[in-house]
Amino acid sequence: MSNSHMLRPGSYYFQGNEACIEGAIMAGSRVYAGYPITPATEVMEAAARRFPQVGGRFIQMEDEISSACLLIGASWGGAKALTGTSSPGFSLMQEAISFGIISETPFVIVDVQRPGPGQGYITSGQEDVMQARWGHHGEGSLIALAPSSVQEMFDFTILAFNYAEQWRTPVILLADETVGHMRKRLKIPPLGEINIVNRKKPQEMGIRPEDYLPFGGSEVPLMANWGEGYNVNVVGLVHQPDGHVTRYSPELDYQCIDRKLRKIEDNVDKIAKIDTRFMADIEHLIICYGTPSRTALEAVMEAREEKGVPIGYLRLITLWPFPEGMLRKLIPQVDTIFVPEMNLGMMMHPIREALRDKAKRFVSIPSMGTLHSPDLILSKIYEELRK
Amino acid sequence: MKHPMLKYMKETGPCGDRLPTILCPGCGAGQVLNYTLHAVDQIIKEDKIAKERFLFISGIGCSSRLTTHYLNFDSAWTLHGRAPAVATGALLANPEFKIILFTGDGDVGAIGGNHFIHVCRRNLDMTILCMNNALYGMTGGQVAPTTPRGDYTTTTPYGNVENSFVLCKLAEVAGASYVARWTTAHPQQAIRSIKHGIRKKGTSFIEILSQCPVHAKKSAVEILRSYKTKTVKAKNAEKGDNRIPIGEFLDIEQPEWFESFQKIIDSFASEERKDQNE
Amino acid sequence: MKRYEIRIAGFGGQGVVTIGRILGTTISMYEGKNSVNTQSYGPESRGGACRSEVVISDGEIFYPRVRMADILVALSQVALDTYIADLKKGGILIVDPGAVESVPDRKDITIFRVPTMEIAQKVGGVKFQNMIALGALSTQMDWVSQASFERGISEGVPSKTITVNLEAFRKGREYGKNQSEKRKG
Amino acid sequence: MNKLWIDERYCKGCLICIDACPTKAIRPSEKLNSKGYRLPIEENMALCKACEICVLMCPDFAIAVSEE
Repeated sequence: MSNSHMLRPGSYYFQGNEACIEGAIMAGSRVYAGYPITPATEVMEAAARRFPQVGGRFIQMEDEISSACLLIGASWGGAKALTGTSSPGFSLMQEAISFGIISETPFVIVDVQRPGPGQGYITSGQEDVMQARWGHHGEGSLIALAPSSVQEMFDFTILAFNYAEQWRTPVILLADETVGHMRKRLKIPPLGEINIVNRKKPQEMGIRPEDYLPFGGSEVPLMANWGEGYNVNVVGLVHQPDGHVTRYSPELDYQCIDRKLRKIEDNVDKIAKIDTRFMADIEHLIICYGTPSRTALEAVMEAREEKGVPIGYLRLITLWPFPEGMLRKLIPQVDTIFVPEMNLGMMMHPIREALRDKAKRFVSIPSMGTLHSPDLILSKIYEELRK
Repeated sequence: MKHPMLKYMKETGPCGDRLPTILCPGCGAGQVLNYTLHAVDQIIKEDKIAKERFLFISGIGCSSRLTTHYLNFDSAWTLHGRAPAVATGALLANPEFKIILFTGDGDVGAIGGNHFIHVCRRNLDMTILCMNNALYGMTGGQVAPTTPRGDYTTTTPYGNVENSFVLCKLAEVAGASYVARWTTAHPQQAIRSIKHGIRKKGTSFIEILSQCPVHAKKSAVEILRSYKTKTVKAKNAEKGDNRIPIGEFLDIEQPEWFESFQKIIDSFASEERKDQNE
Repeated sequence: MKRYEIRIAGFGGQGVVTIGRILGTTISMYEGKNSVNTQSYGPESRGGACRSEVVISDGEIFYPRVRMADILVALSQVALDTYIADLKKGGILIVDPGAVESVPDRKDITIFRVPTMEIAQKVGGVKFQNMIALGALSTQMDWVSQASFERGISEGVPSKTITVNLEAFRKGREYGKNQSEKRKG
Repeated sequence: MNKLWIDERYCKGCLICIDACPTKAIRPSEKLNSKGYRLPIEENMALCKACEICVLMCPDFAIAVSEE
């Protein structure tokens, strides 16, 4: 898999959007499909330049609908595939995500978020955090990760592919314009030091085609690629574990969809990642994710150093599945929980639901269309603490 | 003893019997499946192509139901109109696939129209079989982009005021390599065209006028007979002939997407071999 | 160095984003310090407001954008008017007098007037304006070697244009040096 | 004489096979099956030339002919 066009280990000064594609290549992705949209265009341009160099295929599709649907065919065709887009394009991909959930198809969508609704603007936003989880029609869950640095655009793209393969699910990388366009030193480790997960296949388990269950048999079913003699019928209708679309019954529907939800939600402790700092003896806490975490950390450090505010820092790396149990374990009884988001308080909903008895006050700190400045967060903290 | 094409179908599976098909009595889609399997059977024998290389993909609609769980091939029954996009993905992952798309006139002419013309434009190597019944069958007989002007359907209760698409012409101008039209009453010709389409490098579009006895309120036999009288071989059609032209309309050689893209990949691979030798 | 902040602003097409990228590369790759480069621009490829920022530190950089700039390079009147208030007391302002008619009256900053467009035209055309600006800017960052800058430029421009970009950079640097020395003298 | 085979599980009584048969070797049954379909039955299999047009045109994979 290694070839001379893969990046050699070392340091590079890269944009987040470019780092994402290098991560995809390292993870073994060799199919990219997309449609140009600001501020995600550099993801696509990097793929156009880099994928053929490493033996991969790149295609500019006619829209985001087909870009995302293409991933379904590419994935069952045996490839690790991804597309990159920004919020308006992400809306168009919900149909494919929904199909990806029911057909348990691994693929990765990078959403370099911009503000909305409508065309919104081309700056930075986090207004798709709910859409990522709830935008698709129907039940079922998926995984969404929120990077906040150029290094994480690389690392989390690899993690996204690993999760997609391990849990047989679409994975969304919820980036934003700031981290997408940010340039910073990126460290590329040797390929041998990168953990790469591939799908588990029935061949490896000695399962014959006639006994193979593409949608059952274990919590995360084994996945045979097309072309391997397993005669897989991929379907989007409620189905039996073998892909057989039988007469509908509510019991069948429940069994079919419930497992697809549970394989993600019941394993939240294995999937979710959280970063914490300054958690000892705190009276207040900032809960953040994505690029605003950078501002939040700066603000927390300044508030502690300059005014001695006992405030802690908790960053959600995985937004979905939402790690309610982990949060409840990590977070002590506090006075105020601050949540800075580049939206009007979207993740505040699951946060408040999970921690309703853990804090007296929940304070949303919105910043629309642009990254919070430390002064915005600090002024909000000081204002609340004066109350 | 049983039907010779049942060897390519899953009569039963771990979760029970899969046949008969869901299709209504006399549905043309079943016939198209039969013709397609005959074509595939002949190609497997004549060209010594492994069965594993065939891949059937469909969208939504009656015709797309052919790909639910009946086929003992790799298949995908996907989203309405999106089969061309899913097939493009499969090809990008593995260009060795022999892809056959089952679509209908609504699937490929309306909701998936954009994907369809762009597959043709890219000349991607797949065979698109479009079963045209000139309406939406599965949802109960609504107007389709192929419904003739003036026709009455459940959503044109006062008559259709729109022009209709000629899908073969659309495929031609969009850039397909092989375009043909037959009806379900032309099994031998259809099989010949499907075989040619599968062998053709590039996009093949084969429209097959296919009966919906339920919504046409006529028997399958009646419609099949009318297909013989209402159509004319394109080359025999004279000016002013109102019959539907059938036959092969286009058969050209032109660069196909994958071959062209592979040259780019190969240029980097050879650069790398050079690097290693130095 | 705890935190050093540079903001370059102008309009699209002036090479503002390129200056930021080259500056960031130079600092991070050849000077062993950390730097984060961010940018913002309008939807138009040419003519819209455009901004590029570089934050430099020996330590980890969290907030990636400029809070109060140490240096502001303003290549348009709008850019100057928008960002002059966020220039630190004791900060440095570099403006092109050909693009900026009125410079705010601030006694607490040092102002350098560099005719970037005029010099660029003598080198190879107005499109090298950004390298003149980078050259002038480089003289205010005496803790970065000229060699590092020139490596950053050689890495950051199309290979066919390295020579002329370097020439433009050196012309800008020369002009900047002369101005600084005049001021000292 | 050639033998006709009809899979009663699959046949939906569309009668396309009967109309397609060039020698009129088969005809519809008088009796309806449990689903209300008239299935094809032998009329005179001596006329059957095993051309298999019925096999080819069957939408439901329900008919087969064996040559004796």
